Amino acid sequence: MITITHYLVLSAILFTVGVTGVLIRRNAIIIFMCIELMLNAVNLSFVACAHYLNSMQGQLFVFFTMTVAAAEAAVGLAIIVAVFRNKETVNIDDINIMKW
Amino acid sequence: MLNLVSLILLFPLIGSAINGLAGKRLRKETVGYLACGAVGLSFFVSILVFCGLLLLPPEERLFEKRLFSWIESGSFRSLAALQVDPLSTLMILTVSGVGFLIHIYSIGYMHHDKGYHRYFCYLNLFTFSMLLLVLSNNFLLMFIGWEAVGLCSYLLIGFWFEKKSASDAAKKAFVVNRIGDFGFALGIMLIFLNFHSIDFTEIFSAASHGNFETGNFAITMITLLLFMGATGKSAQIPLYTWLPDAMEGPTPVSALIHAATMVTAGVYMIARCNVLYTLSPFTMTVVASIGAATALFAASIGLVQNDIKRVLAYSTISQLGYMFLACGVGAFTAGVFHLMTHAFFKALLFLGSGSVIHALSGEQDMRKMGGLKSHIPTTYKTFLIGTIAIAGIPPFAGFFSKDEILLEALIRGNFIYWSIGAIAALLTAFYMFRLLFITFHGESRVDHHVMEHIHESPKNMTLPLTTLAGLSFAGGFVGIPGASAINHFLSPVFGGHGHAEISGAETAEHHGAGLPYLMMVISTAIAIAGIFLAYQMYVKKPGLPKRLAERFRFIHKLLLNKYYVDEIYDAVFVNQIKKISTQILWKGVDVRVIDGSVNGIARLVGGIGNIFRLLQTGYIRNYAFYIVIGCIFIVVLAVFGR
Amino acid sequence: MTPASIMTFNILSILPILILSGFGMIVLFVDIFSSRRWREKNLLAYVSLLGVILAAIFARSSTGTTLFSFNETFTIDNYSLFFNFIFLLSTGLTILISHSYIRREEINHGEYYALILFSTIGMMLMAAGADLLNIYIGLEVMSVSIYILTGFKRSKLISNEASLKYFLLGAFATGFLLYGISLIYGSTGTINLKQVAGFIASKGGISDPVLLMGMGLIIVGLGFKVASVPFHTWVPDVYEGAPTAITAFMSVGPKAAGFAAFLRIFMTAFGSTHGEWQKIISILAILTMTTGNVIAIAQTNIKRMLAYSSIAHAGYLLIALVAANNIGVPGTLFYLLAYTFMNIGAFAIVIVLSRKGDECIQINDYAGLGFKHPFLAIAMTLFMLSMAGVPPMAGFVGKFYIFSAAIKSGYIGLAIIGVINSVISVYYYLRITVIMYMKEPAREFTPLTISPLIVAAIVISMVGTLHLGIFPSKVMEIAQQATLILK
Amino acid sequence: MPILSLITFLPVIGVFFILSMDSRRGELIRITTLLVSIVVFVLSLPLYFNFDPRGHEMQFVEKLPWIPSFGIHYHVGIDGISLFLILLTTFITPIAILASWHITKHLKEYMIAMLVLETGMIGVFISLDLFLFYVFWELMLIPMYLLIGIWGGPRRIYAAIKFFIYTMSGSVFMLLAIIALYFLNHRATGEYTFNLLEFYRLELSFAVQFWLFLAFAFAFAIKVPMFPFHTWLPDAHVEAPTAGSVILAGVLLKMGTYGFVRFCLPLFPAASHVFIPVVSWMAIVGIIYGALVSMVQDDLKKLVAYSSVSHLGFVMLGIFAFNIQGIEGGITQMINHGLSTGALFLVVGMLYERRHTRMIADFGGLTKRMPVFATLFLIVTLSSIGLPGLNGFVGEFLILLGAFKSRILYASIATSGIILAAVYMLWMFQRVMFHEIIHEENKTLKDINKREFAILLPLVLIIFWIGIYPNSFLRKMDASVNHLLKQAGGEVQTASHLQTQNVPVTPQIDIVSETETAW
Amino acid sequence: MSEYLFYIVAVITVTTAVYLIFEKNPVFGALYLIQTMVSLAVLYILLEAQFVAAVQIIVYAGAIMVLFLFVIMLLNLDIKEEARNPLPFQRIPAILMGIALFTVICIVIRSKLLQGKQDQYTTAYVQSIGNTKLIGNLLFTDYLLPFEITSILLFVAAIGAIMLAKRKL
Repeated sequence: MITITHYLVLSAILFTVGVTGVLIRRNAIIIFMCIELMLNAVNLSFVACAHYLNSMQGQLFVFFTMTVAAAEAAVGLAIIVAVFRNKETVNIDDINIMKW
Repeated sequence: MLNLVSLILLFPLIGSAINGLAGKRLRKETVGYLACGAVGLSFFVSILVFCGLLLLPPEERLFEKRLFSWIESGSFRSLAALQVDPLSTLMILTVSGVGFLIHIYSIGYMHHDKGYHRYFCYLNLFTFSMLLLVLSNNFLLMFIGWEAVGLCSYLLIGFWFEKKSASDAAKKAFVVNRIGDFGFALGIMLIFLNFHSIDFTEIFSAASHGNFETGNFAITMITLLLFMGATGKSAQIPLYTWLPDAMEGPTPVSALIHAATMVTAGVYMIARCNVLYTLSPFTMTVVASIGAATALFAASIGLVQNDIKRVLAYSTISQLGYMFLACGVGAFTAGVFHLMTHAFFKALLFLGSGSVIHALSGEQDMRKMGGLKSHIPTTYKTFLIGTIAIAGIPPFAGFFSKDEILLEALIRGNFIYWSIGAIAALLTAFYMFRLLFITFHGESRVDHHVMEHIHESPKNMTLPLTTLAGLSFAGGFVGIPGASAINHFLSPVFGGHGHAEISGAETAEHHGAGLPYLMMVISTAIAIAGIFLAYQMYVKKPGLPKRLAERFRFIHKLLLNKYYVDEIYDAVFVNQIKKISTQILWKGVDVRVIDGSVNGIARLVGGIGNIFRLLQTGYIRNYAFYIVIGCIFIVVLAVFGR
Repeated sequence: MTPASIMTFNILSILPILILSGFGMIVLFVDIFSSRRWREKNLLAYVSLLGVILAAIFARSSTGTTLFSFNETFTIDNYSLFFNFIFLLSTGLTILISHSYIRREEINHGEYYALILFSTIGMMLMAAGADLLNIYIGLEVMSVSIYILTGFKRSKLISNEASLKYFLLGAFATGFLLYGISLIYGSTGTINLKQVAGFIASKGGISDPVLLMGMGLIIVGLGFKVASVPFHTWVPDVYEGAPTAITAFMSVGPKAAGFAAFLRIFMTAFGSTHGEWQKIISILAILTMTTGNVIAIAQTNIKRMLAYSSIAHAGYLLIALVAANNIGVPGTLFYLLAYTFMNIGAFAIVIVLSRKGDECIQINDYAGLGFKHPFLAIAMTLFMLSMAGVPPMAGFVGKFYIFSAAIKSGYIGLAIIGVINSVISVYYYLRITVIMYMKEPAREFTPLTISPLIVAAIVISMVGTLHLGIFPSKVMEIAQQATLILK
Repeated sequence: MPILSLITFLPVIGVFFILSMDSRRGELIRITTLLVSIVVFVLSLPLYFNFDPRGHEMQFVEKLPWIPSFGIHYHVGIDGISLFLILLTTFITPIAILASWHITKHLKEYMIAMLVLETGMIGVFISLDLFLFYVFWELMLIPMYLLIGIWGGPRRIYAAIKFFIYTMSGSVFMLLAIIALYFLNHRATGEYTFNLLEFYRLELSFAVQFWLFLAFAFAFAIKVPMFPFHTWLPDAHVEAPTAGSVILAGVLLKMGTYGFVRFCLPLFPAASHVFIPVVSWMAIVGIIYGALVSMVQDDLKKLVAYSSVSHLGFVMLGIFAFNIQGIEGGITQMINHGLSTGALFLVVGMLYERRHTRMIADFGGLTKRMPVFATLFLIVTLSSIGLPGLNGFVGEFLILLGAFKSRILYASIATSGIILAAVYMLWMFQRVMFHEIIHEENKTLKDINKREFAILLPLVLIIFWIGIYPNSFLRKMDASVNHLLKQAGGEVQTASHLQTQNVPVTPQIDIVSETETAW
Repeated sequence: MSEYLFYIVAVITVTTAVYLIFEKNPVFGALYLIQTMVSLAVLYILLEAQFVAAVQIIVYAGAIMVLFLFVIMLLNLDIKEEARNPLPFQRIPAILMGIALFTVICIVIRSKLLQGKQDQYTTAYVQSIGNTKLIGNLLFTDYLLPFEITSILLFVAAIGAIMLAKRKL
């Protein structure tokens, strides 16, 4: 029997992998993809909870999350493009004029 | 007539105020006459008051004049009120009288000085302060006068402020006096704590009505503290050092300080508090011992000094020691009596020396004098009278008072007091005549330039001299043993104690009636011995002192340098305190420790800020890392932190 | 709730949002169709200001009522109205200070104003949302607009960088927030705040670790928005890189919105389990205040300094959240309002004094300003002292309320750390005045061209700062009324 | 007539006048400012004459709601204690303004700062609402800070910041304590108020008193300044312009001592009693330490500044004697210190204007060139020394008497301060005014002019007045001081039982009951 | 049956996710992510969320990831990350952090879940009406406001993309 815990653990694994990816990667686009991975993990958790709670709100939330993710993707990629235009790189380690 | 008493204070005050505020615009003569007139009027009123007091029966000779309430706070009350009784009357007569003469003398002496009006302003203020001191009816008001004379001495000693030595001396006088005042102030507070009042009459009546047993600790502390004040003002060991330095002021000022005002304040105060002092035998012993020690100590220094005024200064200290000795053995009348006679002849001597200095265009070193006898005869004659008086040759004033003190010291005290007193008397006679001989006799060692200008002083200077000479001669007769007018007069103040005759009569039974007369002879002999010795050394064999000095070089040097007391004080107190203040307190505690730690904290915060800002690396990955750490921290705390 | 449940809908409740979105579009249209000359004459600014004012008027008209719309997912009550007012105020002031700035920086596009208006909509949704979904969507609308605005000077690398940093970290933190929401949902079966509260009440407190973890993750997500340590790291960089007017906007609007959501969630949903989160928040508060203040001392760039100062202020506000009593919660509202005035005022002056390309934003550039431009200097002094908490300025009263709240609830240690921090903060706020008044100018001031709009913004800020400082009573009463709803 | 509000806010009205003036018309600005301050002074005189010395109640009370939701009122009034401090303020301010005649740099701003400062200072002394008090307390910080920082000497910035941060760090703790009192009062009476008079009625547990006393005392001790917190003072004084120093010494320092009298003693009597030894020893150390350090200074202003530390030590000693003599002496000494130290700073300022140096070594022999100045300087010096017959003595003596009554040891040690006072003051006077003139520059010095004379003369007259007839001051404060003593637990002896109580090592404060936490 | 499916899909999901974070080439990274998303869609179907699963494929895997790929291509980024790493110390701690976070989450979700109110949308009920219809119902009643607001969000995103990425304005 697959319980909610299974799904949640899977979601946790995905979330953690996403977080770790953000921490160790240097390519802005990949980092962004890792963030998308985190969002997906959250979505899984929502849907799973909704299923086991016999509730609809979770699925709705996922719908909105996806919409937001789409909007964010557009803006985020635009930002990355803008950075690339000026700096010719998407390596975030090269993007630190401002510090301290 | 007694109601006029406030005028005594008012005149000098007004004189001082006018001279101080407007003196610059007044003519010199006006300034002088104004000042003299003020003190003269004051003297005149004093006489009236004196007469008024005499008209009253002896028991009722106590009059209070309340002016206004000065400081009131809770149960504490200090009136501005004047008290007229025999003791204060005697004092105001002496002060205003001698002061008046000194004022007159000053007109001539200070004629050429630029600060003429300033001088007279101070002089009047000085007289005022001293009169206030003796007329006040409570301790706090007395303290005003007490400090005010200190201030005036400061102003006058430092009159020639451009001389560093003068201003140093002035400061020293004030500061040393302040040390005494410290004791005095504490004494007043202790009095208030024990008597709940600071009025003389209330305190003394409480004390004399047996509320305090003899030897009471509080009373002992009070009297000791008050005595501390007295040692400052009256230049006793260990606070005498300011007095010799005070010679930096104009000579009439020295006369004023030494004779009529200031230094006598201590004696007056102890006499005033005789009721308290008699309640504390321990203090009495202290007073007598210090008095005796000072008398001897100062006299020994006086032996070798070369500055004419300095010799006189040490002689003053020594004589004051006598007065304290008298008070210390309980012979207050004798002390006050000596105070009065001393005022006469010391004023005379100082004014005389002033006259000499005036004649020699400011020279004070005796080694550059000599043979002045013929050049300034009036000065010489009067000076001679003064010297004889202080040496204690009958029937001059000094004899009676000093003799009485020695007698009392023996009767009421012990042989040691007497012998110290006697030795001091011997030394006094010696050094005074040494002074006289070196200055007026022998060969002239005066500079040529100076010699040309030698002249006898003007009339207004010699007149006070002669008057004082007269007083020095005759002043002692008020206290002839056996028929002492002064004893009678002062008896209401000193009551059962301090009255020479009663106690004298008692002791006479023990020692036989002839004792007083025997003592007179002995003291005369001592004086004459001193004079003889001086004559031998300074007139007959002028080389002898030098040889002696070489022979006893150590002692001579010690005496010449005044036992190095000033140097010791400097080394032990003054320099150390300055050093500690600068190095440890200011640069150490203040700058290093406190400011250092405060600035250190500020720097620390700034430093932490500078270190922590480095965490802000600019790398997104770092930032994300912080977020994850924070997240784990929060989650752990939220879930497991309960 | 049946699927066919009748929708409760009140047009009045979303009128301000409608107006703002409408004006957002209008601005874009005007931008397209107006001539260059009109644009030069502030037309866009006026249009958007009109929108803000209209929105404010309609928001004002619904005070005192409590409207639940969309089946209680959205509430217009005094609380959200108060915040709406703060948002509209900050938006209005931002528009006033923006005009001359964006013209100078050559980014004078209609989109700029439209985005500001849209982000205001997001904030309003955050303050009014009665369930986590609304709050989340509001947060995203606000954030996405501001990500764009931050990078608006797209030819400037510094602006790109700020935008990228803000975006990546913001999305990252939102991930945590979402995860938190999902856990709360999983644990309680609802995303409605009232129902969460009901769930907790029915269990007699939180014992469920999942719920606690959800709560913790929400603290992370919102902590990021309000710039609480250790989620603050984006603040200095983004503030520095963003267009100054947007920095001003960012430092007040989203922060206020963050706190609005924070308060709404923690008072309504977790209000009864105060003990579970006060320890966390108080640690965050201490860290936030101290880090902000201490690092601010070491700054030389005024925008960066104000960024750290803004972190520190978030720390003070968190104290009030910890105290969570009838002084602290309205105190937070009051403080945010005061902070809006003083912070936008300060940034307005930074804008006035800076040159094209954000030059002259080093603190030392202000040397000698005091007597060269007395009005600006006095205004700046006023704002700085207000932020330092010196009476009779608004900042003082705000701090007073916050410390009162802390003491009232017994958090004396927190209050003490708070005041020590405010002493530390005095140092760097004073430094501005020191440099303005007591240092000789390093170079000649080139004459400034000051547009009347920005002067109006400064004057409004000054009046607001002083008025709230001297007569705080009225506003505080309103704030107290407003927060009653959270109980 | 709301006379207190009038004198408090008249300077602010003056500020608006000045704001409207052209900053180039210096003379007009100066005269306007002076006139405003003189009017304020004249208006403050009725306070003295109409003050009823029989009652201890607050007089001239005005009370208006200000922040009603918090129970904060605009509540002002005076008693015999604050009366004189207000008069001192209104008296010193015109003098300080007159002493700033030479200011040309940013004159307008300077005068505005002076007037705002006056409002702040008066406000502190009249406030009966603790919130209001705190507002004024901080308000006067700003203009003073600007005065030091803008018109000060070379290290002015350091000094100004130090001044501000020192004071601020003390006062924030006071703010917390005020808030705590507010809630304690609410718990006791159910009423939300910041009314000081209400707080007086509170009966606080010892532990609470202990901590609140500490918080208040910390703020005030910095302001006084008492010994280890004093180091801001020399810097502030040295760098401040003359008028700044005058006001700083004349009024601002009094706020610390006033605070002790007005707040610490009556609000926390038990704690105050327990702290007697601590405060007294701090005061005594301050007296001796200030004097010793003052002695070795070579900068005139620094010397006077350290002497303030010493003098204020006396005031604190008197206040903590807990008897009428001590406290009346303390209050008198506050005024005295304001007058004489203020005057000393004026004097130093006059020298500085002439020579542009304050180093003692640069002077010497000035009496010859400036006799009138010398006389006034001497009087002021003597007043500072505490010569009987001048004002300083009355205060010092009463303080010492009071201290002596309660603790003989303290008074005895403290009394030695009067010796040191004579040493450092006279030595300074000697080095500046006496000796021969060795510096060429000093040979051409001019004696003081009419304006300077007009500055010093009123001070000197009052110095004499207080010295000779102090009762005109003491009588007015009797009732208030007696009442204060009653509140503060009377003479120190009555407190002996407090010390035998078991004082917890770190008393716990309990302001909040658990039920209060949730809302 | 669904159990095995779950495990298979779960393994695929995790594997592709881990590949994503260690893949040097962003193009392959994107492809891995798409695979993850598709796997998730399978799980959604297992969870009877057909609508979400569809949207997951269409929007996420279809639209968003294509956008990613498009940008990667546009910027010509299919190159390896540079070897230079200015923060070499962060790698290990980051992975440790990830493990720690995972541990914490796992500990937490081992506790009793689903204590909340069971709603009415049981499988039977949902199937009787239809998943999509129910969602639509809710979207246009309770969640109308957020739904409308998302339109603003998307509008904003459009403006943003143009503002930031357009070569010339």
